[in-house]
Amino acid sequence: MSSHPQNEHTSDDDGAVHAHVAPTKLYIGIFLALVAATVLTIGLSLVHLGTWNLAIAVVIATAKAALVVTFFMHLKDDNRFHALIFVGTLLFAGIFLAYTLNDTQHRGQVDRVNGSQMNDATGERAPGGLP
Amino acid sequence: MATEAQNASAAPVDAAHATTDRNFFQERSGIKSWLVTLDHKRIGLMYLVAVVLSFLVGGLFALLIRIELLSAGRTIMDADTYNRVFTLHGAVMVFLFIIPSIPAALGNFLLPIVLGAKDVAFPRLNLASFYLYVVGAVLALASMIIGSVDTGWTFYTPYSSNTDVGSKNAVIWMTGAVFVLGFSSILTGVNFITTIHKMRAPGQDWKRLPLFVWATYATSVIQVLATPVLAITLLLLIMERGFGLGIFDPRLGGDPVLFQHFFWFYSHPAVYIMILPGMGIVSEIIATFSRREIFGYMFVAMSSVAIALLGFLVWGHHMFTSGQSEYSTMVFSALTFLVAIPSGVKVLNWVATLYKGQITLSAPMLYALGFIVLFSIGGLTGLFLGTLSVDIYLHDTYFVVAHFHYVMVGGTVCAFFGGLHYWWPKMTGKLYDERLAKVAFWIFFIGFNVTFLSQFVLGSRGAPRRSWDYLPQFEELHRFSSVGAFIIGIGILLMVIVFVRSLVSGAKAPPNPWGSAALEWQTTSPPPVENFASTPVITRGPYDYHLATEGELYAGFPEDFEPSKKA
Amino acid sequence: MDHIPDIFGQLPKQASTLAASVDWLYQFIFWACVIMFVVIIGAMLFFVAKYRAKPGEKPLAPGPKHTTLELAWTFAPLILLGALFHWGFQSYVFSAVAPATSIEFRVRAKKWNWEFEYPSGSREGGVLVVPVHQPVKLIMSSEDVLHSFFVPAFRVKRDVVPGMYSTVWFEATELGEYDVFCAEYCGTSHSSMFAKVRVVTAAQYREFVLNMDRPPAGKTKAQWGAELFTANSCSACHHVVAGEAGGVGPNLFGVIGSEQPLEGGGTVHADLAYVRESVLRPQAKIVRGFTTAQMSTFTLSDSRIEAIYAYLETLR
Amino acid sequence: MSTATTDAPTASLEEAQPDAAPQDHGGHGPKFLAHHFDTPVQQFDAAKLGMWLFLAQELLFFSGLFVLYSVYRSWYPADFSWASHQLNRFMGGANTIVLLFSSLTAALAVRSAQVGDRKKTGMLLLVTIACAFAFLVIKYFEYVHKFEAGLLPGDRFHPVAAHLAASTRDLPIPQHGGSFFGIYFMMTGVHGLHVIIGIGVMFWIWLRNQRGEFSEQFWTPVDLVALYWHLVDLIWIYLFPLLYLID
Repeated sequence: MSSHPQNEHTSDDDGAVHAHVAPTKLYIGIFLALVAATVLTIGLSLVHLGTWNLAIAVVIATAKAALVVTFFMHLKDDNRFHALIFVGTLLFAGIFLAYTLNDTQHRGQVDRVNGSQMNDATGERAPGGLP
Repeated sequence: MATEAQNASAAPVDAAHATTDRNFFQERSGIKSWLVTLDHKRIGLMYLVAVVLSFLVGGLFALLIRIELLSAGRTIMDADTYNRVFTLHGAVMVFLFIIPSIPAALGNFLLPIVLGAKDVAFPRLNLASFYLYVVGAVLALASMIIGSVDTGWTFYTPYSSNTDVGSKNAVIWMTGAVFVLGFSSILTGVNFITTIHKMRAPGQDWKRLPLFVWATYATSVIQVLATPVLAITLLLLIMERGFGLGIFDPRLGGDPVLFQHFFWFYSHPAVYIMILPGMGIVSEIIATFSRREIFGYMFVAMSSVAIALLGFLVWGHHMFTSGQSEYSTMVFSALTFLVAIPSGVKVLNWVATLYKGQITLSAPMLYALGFIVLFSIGGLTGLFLGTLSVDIYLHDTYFVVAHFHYVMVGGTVCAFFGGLHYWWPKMTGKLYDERLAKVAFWIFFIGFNVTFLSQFVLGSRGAPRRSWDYLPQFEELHRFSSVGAFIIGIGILLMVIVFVRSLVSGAKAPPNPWGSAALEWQTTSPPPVENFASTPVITRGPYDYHLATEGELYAGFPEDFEPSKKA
Repeated sequence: MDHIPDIFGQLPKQASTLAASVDWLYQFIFWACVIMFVVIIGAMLFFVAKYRAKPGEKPLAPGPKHTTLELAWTFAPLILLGALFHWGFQSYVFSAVAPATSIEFRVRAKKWNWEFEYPSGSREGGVLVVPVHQPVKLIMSSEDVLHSFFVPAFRVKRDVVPGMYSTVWFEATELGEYDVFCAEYCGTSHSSMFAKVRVVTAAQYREFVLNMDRPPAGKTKAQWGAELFTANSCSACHHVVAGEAGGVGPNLFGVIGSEQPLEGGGTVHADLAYVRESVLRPQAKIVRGFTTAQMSTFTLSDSRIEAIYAYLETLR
Repeated sequence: MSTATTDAPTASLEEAQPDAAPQDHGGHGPKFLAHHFDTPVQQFDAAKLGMWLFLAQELLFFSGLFVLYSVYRSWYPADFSWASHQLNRFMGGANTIVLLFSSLTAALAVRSAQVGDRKKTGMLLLVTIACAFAFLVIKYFEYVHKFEAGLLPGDRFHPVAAHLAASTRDLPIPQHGGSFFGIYFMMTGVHGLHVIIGIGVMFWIWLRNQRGEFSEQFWTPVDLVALYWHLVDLIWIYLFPLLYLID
C-alpha cells in the first residue's frame, strides 16, 4: 500500500473517518430557533413597513438558512473548502441577479421610449405584447 | 515526474520501468466490458468516438450551408431547410461536440493518469454522465427526424416559443436534449473537481500540477456553476411553450430580452468551457516540443482560473443592440476588456516558452502553433466586438461569425486535433504517419483562413448573418469562403485517414515517443487498468526537463530514429 | 479626426454623422491589432526558426523568474483597452441619445417587411424617405418576433422587440438610397426582409409628404381608391363583381348605402364611418356569416380610406 | 454484499446508476472502501466534496427562478402583491414548519448513524419521509385551490371572483397575474419535484440502513442524503417569505 496521500485531510494518520458528533440538544435548540424565526417572519409580514418588508423577510430567511447550513449541514466543523464552495455559489447567483436587475431596472432612463410599452403620444400599446 | 523505480533521490527500488504486461484493452474484452465499464480510460474512448461522430455530422451541416451560400438565391435548398441546417450545425457543434470534446474525451482518459491516480473519484457517476450524453444525443436525433428546429442554436424567444416550421414540438425535443446534455456536463465537472482535489499522487502538490489539469479544473468550475442556469432556462422555455407561463413570450406578458440574459449567463461561460481545455493542451504540447518548462507557469495557471471567474461577468456583450439599458451595456463593455487580459498573458507566455527552447516541429506542435496564430486573430477581433460603437455596427453580421469560428475552430478544434495527435500513442499504443499528419494540418490551416478571413470582410461590409439569401455585392466573398470550407473538409478527411491507418497498421508505440518529462509518459502505452504498476511518488514538476533522468526522457526508439519516418 | 487608411475596402460608404467616428475607431483597432499580431507571431516564428532542436542536446536549467515582465504584459494592455472602452463609449452615447430637433417616424416591423409611418400619419411600406442633414428618430415596434433595424451605411442597428418600443436615430449626410437589413434572425424570409432609406433634400421631402395623401397626378380619387384596394390586397378576400359568392370576406358590390346584418343581431348603415371602422378595427362589427376568417387590421390614413370609399361607391 | 461505493450525488435528475461490480478486496482494506481510494478518509472527503459541488449546482439551478421572481416583482409590484394575497399563508407556514422538522429529524438521523445506532437511524429516516409526504399533501390542497380559483399561469389566468381573497375583492384583476402564477407554479413545482426525488433517495438509503450496510466507520450515504434534504429545506425557507408574504 503506498504511503498516505498528502492532500487535505482532516483526520489523523490511521485513515479512518472521525466525525465530530454534536449533542442532540444542540439540534433541537437550532430547530426551535428556526421555528421562532418563521413565526417572527409571518408576524412581521402582517405589519405594513413598505419596502422594509422585503428586506426584513430576506434577512430573517438568510439567518434561518445560515443556521441550517452551519449546524444541520455541519459546515462549521467541516473542511473549509466546502464553505468556500457554498459562499462562492451564492456570489455567482448574486452576480447573475445584480447584472440582470442592472438592465431591467434602468431601461428607458436615457430615452423614455426604450423599453416602454405605451406610446404616450398616440396612446398606442406596443404591438406584439399583451392586448 | 518519475515512477518509483526511476526516482534518483528515492531509495533505489528494483522495479523495472513500469512493465506490467496487461494494458487496459486486454484486461477485459467483449461488448459488456465497454458498455458497463467503470474504467475512466474506456469511458474516455467511448466519449471520443461519440464526439468525433458528432463533429463529422456537424461538419456535414457546415458544408451544406457553404454549398447553399455559393451563389445568391436558391442553390440546393429553400429558406426553411437552410434555417434548419444552420440551427443544427450550431446545436450539434456546440452541445454535442465542442463542450464535451476535450474535457470528457481527452480529459477523462488523461486526468487520473497525469494525477497519478487509479481512476476518477466517482467512476459510476462518470458512466452515468456518458449515458446522459447518449440520451441527449438520441433526443437531438429524434428532434432532427421529426422535422427539426429552425430557431438558431440560441433558441431566442418569442420565435422559439411559437415557431411551427418543421414540426409542432421539435423545439421541445431539442431543448430537452440540451437539458439532458447539460447534466452530463455538470456531472463531469463535479467528478473532475473532486478527482483533482482528492486523488493526487503523493508529492503532487498544486505547483506541480500540469497546466492541462489547471485548465480542466477551471473548466469544471464553469461547468458546475454555469450549466444549471442553462438547465433552468430551457426548462422554463419548454414549460412556457407547453403550458404558457408568461415569462419570456411577450404575448403573455413576458420579456424576450430577459431570456437573452438567462441564455447568455450560461452561454458566455460556455465559450470558456470550450477554449480553456484547448489552452491546457497547447501548454502541454508547447512544453514537450520545446523541451523546457512553460514560461511563467504560475501566471498561465492563474490566468485559466481568472478566465473562468471573469467569464461570468461579461455575458451582456452579446446583447449590446438587444434593447437592454444603456447602463448595463456600459458595464458589460468595460468588463469584457478585462477578460481579454488573461488570454493575452497566456499567448505571450507560450511565445516566451519558445525562446531558447529545443523545438521539434512534429504534428502536435504544428497544431499548437496553429492554435496560437488563429486564437490570436480570434482574440484580437474580440476587441472590435467589445468596443461599444463598433459592436453596434458589427453585431449579428458575418464579422461575429468569423470571430467565433476563429476562436472555436481555430482555437478549440485545432487544440483538440493537436491533443489527439499528441496522446494518440498513449491512448491506442500505436504510432501514426507524421508526414501525412503534417500535410493534413497545412490543408486544414490554409482552408480555414480562406474560409473565415473572407467572412471578416463580409461582416465589416454589413452582411447580416443567418441569411439564406444575400445581396449580389456579397456573392464573390461568399463563393471564396465556400471554396475554403471544402479545403477544410479535405484536410479533416485526410486526418481521419491518418488515424484509421494508424489503428489498422500503425507500429507499436513506446511509452514515451516524444521524450516528454510529463507523468503520463512514465507508464506503458496504452497504460494498465490502474494506470501505474504502483502509485508513483512525484518529486518534480511535469516540465522539469533539467531534473528528469535519462531514463525518464528515453524516447524508446533506436538512437538515429525520427518518429516522422515511422509510419 | 484624421482619416486612417482602409485596406481591402472593409467599410461601406459613410452616409451619417455617426459613421465617421465608428469608422475611425474600427480602423484604429484594426491597425493596432495588425501591429500586435505581427509582433507576437513574428516573435513566435523567429523563435521556432532559431531554436530548433539539435540531436544530443542537454535541456537547459530554467531561466530566472520574470515576474516584472509578467506583470508588465498583464497591466500594459489595460491602457490600450481603457482607451478603446472610452472612445467606444463616447461614440455610443452620441448614438444613444437622439437630439431634440429630430423628426419622429413610427416603424412597424412584422414577419418579413418594414412599414414606415410619417409624422403626417400616412404609411408607406418598404421605403423610408428622409431629409438630408436632419436628425431622424425612429420609434420602432414589432408585431410578432424579434427583428433588428440595420442600416450599414449609417452604422446604426437596434433590435425591434415585440411588446415594447425601441428607438434608433441617425442624421443622413449623403443623398441617395441605402439598404436596410433585418439583422436578428426572424424566420423563413429573414434574409429577404429588406427596405430602403431614400435620403432627399428638404424640399423634395416636403413635396413627397404632401402628395402622399393626394391621388397621384391625373387620377381621380376613385381610381386611386381602386389602386389602393388592390395594393393593400383587399381584393384577395372581398369580391367586387355583382353576385359573386365564396369570398373570404363579404362581397362589396352595392354595399355602400345599404343596411348590413351583423353577427349577433342588429344592422349597420354602410357609410364612410363604418368603412373606416371596419378598416381600422375590423373585429368591432362583423357581418353575419363571416366569422370563420379574421380580417387583419389595416392602418391607412384618412385620405386613403376616403379614396377607397369613393371607389366602393362606384360599385353599383 | 456489494461494496457501498460512495457516489456523491445520489439524487436528482440523473438516471439510476448501475451498481458497482463487486471489486475483489484481497487485503485492500475494509469492505466499504472502493478499489480506487487508498484510505476511508480519502473516500469520505471525496464524497463530501462531490456532494457540496452537487449542492452548488442545485443552488444555481434555483437561482435562475429567484432572478426571474426578482425581475418580475420589480416590474409589477402591485400585481405581485395582489397575487400573493391569494396564497394561503397558513398552509405555507405549516409547510415551512413541516420541512424544518424534517430537517431536524434528518440531522438527528445522521447523528445516530455516526454513533452506529442503526434502529434509531431507520426510525428517524422514516419520520423524515413522512414529513415529506405531509408537505406534498399540503401542497396538493394549495394547488387544488389555485385551479378552482382560476389562478393559472400565462393566458390561462382567469380568476374566479368567488374564490378570491377577501382583501383583494375590490381591487382590479392585475394584467400580469399570469406571470406571477407562472413563476409561482415553476418555483413550487420544481421544489416539489425535488421533494419527491428526496423521498425516493431517502427510501433507498433507509433500505440500505435496514440491510445493515452502515456502521460507526461508514455512514456517508446517510450524511449525503441529509445534506440534500437540508438544501431542499433551505430553498423553501426562501420560497415561503418571498412568495407568500408580499404585503
